Amino acid sequence: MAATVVALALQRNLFGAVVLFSIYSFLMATVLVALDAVDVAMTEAAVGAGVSTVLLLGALYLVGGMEAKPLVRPLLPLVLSIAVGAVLAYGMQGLPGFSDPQAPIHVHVAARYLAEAPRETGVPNVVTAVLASYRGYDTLGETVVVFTAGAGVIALLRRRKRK
Amino acid sequence: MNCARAREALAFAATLYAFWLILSGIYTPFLLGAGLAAAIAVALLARRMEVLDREGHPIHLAFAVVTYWPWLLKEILKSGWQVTRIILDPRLPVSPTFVRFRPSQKTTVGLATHANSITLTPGTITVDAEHDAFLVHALTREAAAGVVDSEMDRRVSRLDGSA
Amino acid sequence: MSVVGANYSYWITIVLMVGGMYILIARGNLLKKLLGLAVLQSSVYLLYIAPGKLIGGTAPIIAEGYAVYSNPLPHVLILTAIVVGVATLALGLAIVVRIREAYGSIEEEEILARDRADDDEAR
Amino acid sequence: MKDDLILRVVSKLTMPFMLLFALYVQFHGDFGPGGGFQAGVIAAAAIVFYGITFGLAAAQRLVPEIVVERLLAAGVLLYAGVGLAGILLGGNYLDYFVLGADTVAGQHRGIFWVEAGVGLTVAGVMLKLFYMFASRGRDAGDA
Amino acid sequence: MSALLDAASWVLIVAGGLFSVIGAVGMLRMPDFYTRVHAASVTDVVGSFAILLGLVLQAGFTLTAFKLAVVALLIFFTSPAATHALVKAALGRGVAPLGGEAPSKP
Amino acid sequence: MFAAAALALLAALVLLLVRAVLGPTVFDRLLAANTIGTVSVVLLATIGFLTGRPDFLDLAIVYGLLNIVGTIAVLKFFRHGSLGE
Amino acid sequence: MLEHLAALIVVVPLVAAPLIVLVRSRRFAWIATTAASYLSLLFSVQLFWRVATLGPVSYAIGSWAPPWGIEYRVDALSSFVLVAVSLTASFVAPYAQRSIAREVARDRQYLMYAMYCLCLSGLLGIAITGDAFNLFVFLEISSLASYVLVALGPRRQSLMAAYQYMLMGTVGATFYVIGVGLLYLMTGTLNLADMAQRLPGVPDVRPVLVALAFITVGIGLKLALFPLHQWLPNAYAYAPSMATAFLAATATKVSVYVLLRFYFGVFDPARLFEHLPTREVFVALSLAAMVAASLVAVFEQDVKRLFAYSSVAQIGYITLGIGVDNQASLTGSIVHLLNHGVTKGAIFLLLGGVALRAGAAAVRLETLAGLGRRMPLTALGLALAGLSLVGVPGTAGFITKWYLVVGALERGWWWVVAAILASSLIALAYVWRVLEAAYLRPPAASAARGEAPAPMLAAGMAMTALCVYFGFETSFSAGGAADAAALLLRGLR
Amino acid sequence: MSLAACLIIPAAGAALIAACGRRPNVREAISLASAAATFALAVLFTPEVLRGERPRAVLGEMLPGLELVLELEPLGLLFALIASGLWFVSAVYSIGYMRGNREENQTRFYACFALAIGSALGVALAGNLLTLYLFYEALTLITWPLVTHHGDDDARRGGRTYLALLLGSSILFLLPALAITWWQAGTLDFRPGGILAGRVSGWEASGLLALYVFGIGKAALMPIHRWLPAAMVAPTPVSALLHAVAVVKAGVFAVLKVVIYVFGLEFARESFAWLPWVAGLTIVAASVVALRSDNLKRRLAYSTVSQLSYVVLAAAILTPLSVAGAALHIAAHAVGKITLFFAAGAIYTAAHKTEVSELDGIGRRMPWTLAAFGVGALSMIGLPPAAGFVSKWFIVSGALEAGQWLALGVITVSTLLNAGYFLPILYRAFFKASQGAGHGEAPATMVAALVATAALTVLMFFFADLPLALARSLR
Ligand code: NA
Ligand code: NA
Repeated sequence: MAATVVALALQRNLFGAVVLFSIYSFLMATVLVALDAVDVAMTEAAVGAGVSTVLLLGALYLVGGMEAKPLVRPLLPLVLSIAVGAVLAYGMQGLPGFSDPQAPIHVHVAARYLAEAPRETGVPNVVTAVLASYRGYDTLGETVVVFTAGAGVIALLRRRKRK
Repeated sequence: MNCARAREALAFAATLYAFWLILSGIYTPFLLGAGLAAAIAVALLARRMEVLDREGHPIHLAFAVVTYWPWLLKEILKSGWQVTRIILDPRLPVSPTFVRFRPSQKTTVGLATHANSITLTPGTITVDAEHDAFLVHALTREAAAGVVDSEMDRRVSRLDGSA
Repeated sequence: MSVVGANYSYWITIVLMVGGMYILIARGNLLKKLLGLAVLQSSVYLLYIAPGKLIGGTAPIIAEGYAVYSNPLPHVLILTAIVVGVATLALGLAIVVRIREAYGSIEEEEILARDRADDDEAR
Repeated sequence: MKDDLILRVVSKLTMPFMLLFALYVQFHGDFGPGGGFQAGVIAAAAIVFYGITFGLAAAQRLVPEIVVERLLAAGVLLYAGVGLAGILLGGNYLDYFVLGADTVAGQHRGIFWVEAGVGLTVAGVMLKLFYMFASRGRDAGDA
Repeated sequence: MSALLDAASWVLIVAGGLFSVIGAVGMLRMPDFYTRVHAASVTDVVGSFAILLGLVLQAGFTLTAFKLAVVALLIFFTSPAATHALVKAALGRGVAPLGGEAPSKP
Repeated sequence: MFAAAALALLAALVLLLVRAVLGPTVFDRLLAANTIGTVSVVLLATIGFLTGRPDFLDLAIVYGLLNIVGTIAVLKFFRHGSLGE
Repeated sequence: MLEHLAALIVVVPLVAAPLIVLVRSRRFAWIATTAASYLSLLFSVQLFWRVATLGPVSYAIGSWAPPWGIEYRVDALSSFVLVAVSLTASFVAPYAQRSIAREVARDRQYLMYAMYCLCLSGLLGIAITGDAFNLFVFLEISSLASYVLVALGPRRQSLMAAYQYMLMGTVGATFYVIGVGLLYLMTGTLNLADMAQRLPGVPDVRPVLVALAFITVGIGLKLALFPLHQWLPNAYAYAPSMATAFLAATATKVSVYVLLRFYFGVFDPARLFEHLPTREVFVALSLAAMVAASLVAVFEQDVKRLFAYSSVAQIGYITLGIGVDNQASLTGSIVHLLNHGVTKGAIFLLLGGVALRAGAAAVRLETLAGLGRRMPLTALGLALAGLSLVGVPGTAGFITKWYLVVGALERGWWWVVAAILASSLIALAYVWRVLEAAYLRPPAASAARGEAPAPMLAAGMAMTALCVYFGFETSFSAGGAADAAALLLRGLR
Repeated sequence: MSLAACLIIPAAGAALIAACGRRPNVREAISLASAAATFALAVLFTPEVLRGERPRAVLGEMLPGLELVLELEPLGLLFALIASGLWFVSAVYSIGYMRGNREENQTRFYACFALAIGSALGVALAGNLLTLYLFYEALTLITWPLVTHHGDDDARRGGRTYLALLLGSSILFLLPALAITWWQAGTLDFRPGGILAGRVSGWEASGLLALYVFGIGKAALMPIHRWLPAAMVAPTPVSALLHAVAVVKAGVFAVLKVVIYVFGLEFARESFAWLPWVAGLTIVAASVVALRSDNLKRRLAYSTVSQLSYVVLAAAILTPLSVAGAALHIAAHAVGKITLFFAAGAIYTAAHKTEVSELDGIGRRMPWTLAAFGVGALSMIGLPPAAGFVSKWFIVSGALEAGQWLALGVITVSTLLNAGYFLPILYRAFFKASQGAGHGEAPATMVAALVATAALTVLMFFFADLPLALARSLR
């Protein structure tokens, strides 16, 4: 996955970049499955390999295919990015160990979801239960985000009617 | 709506419903009903987009394929083994070739089946499929020779009634 | 495989974030920047989801025969994050398309140069 | 690509099943992976597939733009409406407990309808995005 | 489940895995795009069919088996279409094949 | 046995990824992408078996469907330079 | 119904947007937008009053008790921000009709209203939610809508401005999510109050520190904290008039609110300000913004950009109050959320009228020549609001400055006082260039006479009146801000 | 509430003037009427204040614990009487000047003038520092359109300096002074005996006073005096307003208020040793500049700079006598300087002369004007029978009482310098052969106004009781 990203960075043919991006999404989805996040994987596959690819292609058609030569001074961005990464790395040192069942995220809110959701909502897929009910408001917001993007794109790309 | 088309739509809806039942695995009244509604809705939509012709819905072939597919599987395995040997051969003995020939099928479904079958068998790919000519790319000259006036051509023709 | 994969998930998160940011900052092509942005956004996925995995656990769909489930909450959150990501991408692409129509280019340098020229003219 | 026989056949064959699969995902979100969002994307993908093989105009005849635009608004309204129904029936916003005879039935009903709202909006938006990008000519420059 | 079926599914799954890897190796080894497509079919078709068939045998006469069949059918229909479209497009865009040009229409 | 198959598929995935990164033509990448899609589908089916959860098969179907749509979209784009028409 | 106000205040504009898209009529769009804005104002004033008399309001969405469900939490601070946002909205909405009709293509106008409603809803949602992730969702709603609002501007630079805004904004939001993720991993909860309760018990403080850094930078990008402000001048300068007015008055302010909420409501403020260099960093960045951005404004020819740079400087005042961190300075910060909101709102609303009359997409200093004669009321409004930027007594800006100076004095930071005053002088310089152009330059022969259309002028002048009103009558503004500041210092935790 | 009427009448007058812009006669009638009404109101309050009462009106609470409040005390009343009285006179004068010179934007002029008077009255009546600051700034802003009245490049430059120095100094120094006072004393009210006593050390008080006296730029202490000559681009009635009626008076008035009511005389005496030096330096330096200026208005302007510092100096001497003298000097300088400016304006209107060197023999053509000029000059120098003599007398007495030899020296030197730059003008006007020809006196309203102020200057010499009574009841 990381390799894909590096290739993506180096790829100057935008079309190639789109393909790599699609591959990246597939890989990400597969990793997500390995982490038991099936709903997320399904979404990432649908979005990354499906929607994004089609969108990128549509845009690519409208903007043309090749990237100009990269900036002359790529060092500063690299240093900046790595610095941010280093900060994150520092913070991650203190996170609970992998798959530690006593980690806070496993013992607090989520534990109750797993224990009670099927009884309280009658939905065995706890992700759905949390998504649509416990945190249904987030999902409303998410729907609105999609709506906003849709309406926004209409506003930006609608052709003016011929008079 | 003419009678034949109605029957066809009904049959198609039934196919779709069977598909639903296979996927679902949960047979509560609500979901059974929902599945029925979904199947009918999709069938109606399909009619609307004129998918429901013999081209898009080759249900009449259902029984014929039962004999064809096992044969095709065997062919796939056979040529798969050949390509495998080429890949593993240190000398990589490939002799890529294009070949153009005239298929014997009359219907589009027959042509598509033939073309897809060629592509499915490793070592050959249908590059262009038209009524009067197939263009096939083969990994080796032997494979190229194998697709012209082949057993496959005869079998597919029998399948779609062209022969 | 999940053990191997997930123990390094933090590092993957970091690499994705750094890579995404780098593409975002260093590249002048507006479309490429959006790809960088998308990669940056997706770095968050593993940050949330990997720690939710329990070895020996399974997807959080309650069923007979399973006792240990991975944490569903990060899944819910990241679902939202993915959706936000694609919404941003769509909008960004629409803007890029319009930029290309207005400027005839999607290279940042060229566009800014054109804007500067406009400003000078107005002065 | 209308001229490509293979694609045409495969597309016609696949599309109805894709749509049905989308509905399956929509209705089975409670039990397995999937739900409104994924279903919406898959449904849109089916139409997109159709549009790609048979041309944008064909897709727009099948699902007209105006319908799509209404669809994406209707989904949000459905979702938000379920929330308001909660208030009207004496609960809080997005309270599903009050929607049914007992709390579990209410939850079920609530989840079903909000997922439907999500599905509608997502399918509408995704399709609309495809239409917008695909229909805009290169260098249209009409803004 | 009979031992025979079990053994058959074993063979299929392992063989499928091997075919998949070999196809991928072919993807790396083959000299040009068109020949690589053939290698990819080994992974795409032979490898995946074998594995899915093996899985079906493992599943027995269950819903899971049917779903696996659906997956297999999906690949069966879509994979050749995709491959075909790929090669056609490559040829259309003038990616030169080894071993000479495509013969023009008769 | 499933694990062995899964590992083999992973190995194939890595090799295909190399091809995707190397290119050299866009079509090579696309071919790799498409094959990666198929391998992922099978991998998902296998993982589903590995963990005993057939829910994964739905996921595999989604992969399969979107794989073809994505690939055809790309090709359509490449043939005609646009997604419409 | 009263107990549902907390939910309805966000839901009403949220529902207005899809309705507008469904109906597809410009007229309906405007009516729905105005109605939604006024309803939000009504609800927010009700909420403010309720909180002031009865104490904080907690609302469990879906009747799922926090932390399992999403909680809406209204306290002195959030209700103040709600009023500030919806107040601006209720001025911008009536203004929008003529302004949008002029600047946006006919068949897109209804979408512009929809975007505005979404943006409003998002901002209100941010201010009211008690859940870290829900906050992100509403942050994105408002952000996406505002990118579109900017991109729909009348010039081609609008597109590039929107693009850059989007890039920076999304990076900011992503950083925020990373920060929240780390906090979530350490506490297992997303509810802000619950998070605050659990944070002191975390075994390792490193992830929390990094979360702090990421949230600060992320939200800093959104609120245009110097030097993360690069997106702002272009976004404000090239957006349609009503969007500029609305965004300038609300968007960055709500982001400041988020910062306050996290600093005082989640992290341990004692630790944050005593053990970490928070104060120093904030004071330094704020002072830099106040001086540097103001200086840029002095030399700017494009009036909208001039005032956009002024916004960066004025945001410096707000963050300065956070850095000084005492009752007076925080009161100054919070009251400036409102005061700067009405001031900049008034300015950009009036400038919209000028642009409309000038028939030009850009308002340059030359465009203002002779404004005192051509559009005397507009010129007067610009003058008054400009003086509020300088902080002349009798205007809202003075109130802010007063609290900030007193706050700095209490810390004994004389140099901060000096910097505040120096920055006011620079503000005087750029405001004065505007006044000079308006009053002392003869109008161009071709320049049209006459005020902007009545609804637009009325909105602009009403907001100007607010600038003056809040300069004299401060029991709501400074009083509310002081309550909120006291709440912060007592600990939102 | 009637105190607020002192502010409302000018504001309402301004509004009416703006509304009647099309009809000049009505407009100017309103102007005169509001001036008369305001003056009458101020007069009505006089007995009350002399009785020791302090009328008070709270306008609202601007900041928690900080009200907008009006309170009338003797010093303020004195200022209010001067401002409203001279408003009337200058309104009369303006009619002639504005019409005579065919000025543009007359409506704006009259309206802003009224508002400026309103602001000045606000300063006069301010019950605490915040209110004073508010009206002080309002005065700056509302006079800016007057200063830049001509709208040309010169006006723009002058206006720039005007605004920069006045607003700048008030923001940079006065505002922090207020904030510090609030922070240390917890109040900004004017209280007899001061509010800072015992709350700040001598050093701090010294610094704070510096912030105040330099922050109150209208007091034109060097080096914050440059706005005053810069504002000479304005029409003469505006110069009168600045120099005599409202603006500089508001400055020195504010300094007096701060010294008396914020620091308190007792406390101030212990702390301020440097103020007399600065004031003295300003007096002498400004006089020297005036001496070297050929432009008449510029000479008068620098004279103002120097005269204002008399007041500051008097305040700095810090004896009851000198403070009374300071208050008196505000009044005396007001009537004297307005006479001088009126005369200068009359000369400009009638003869279009602006330079001292052009005035040879003009006294014979414009006898009334130059006679009045002479009275004003006497008052500036401090000679009887002009009001300036009385105020100087009190200041000198105070200085003697306090043993302020420095102050005595400064006053002596400056008196000589004053004589040095005023007497030659009179000499030229009356004893040199005339150059130009073909003009007589300026329009009648102008002459009437300047004769009236000259008379007032003389009257105040003979009847100094009222101002004195007010000055004495200060405490
Ligand atoms: Na093949
Ligand atoms: Na689901």
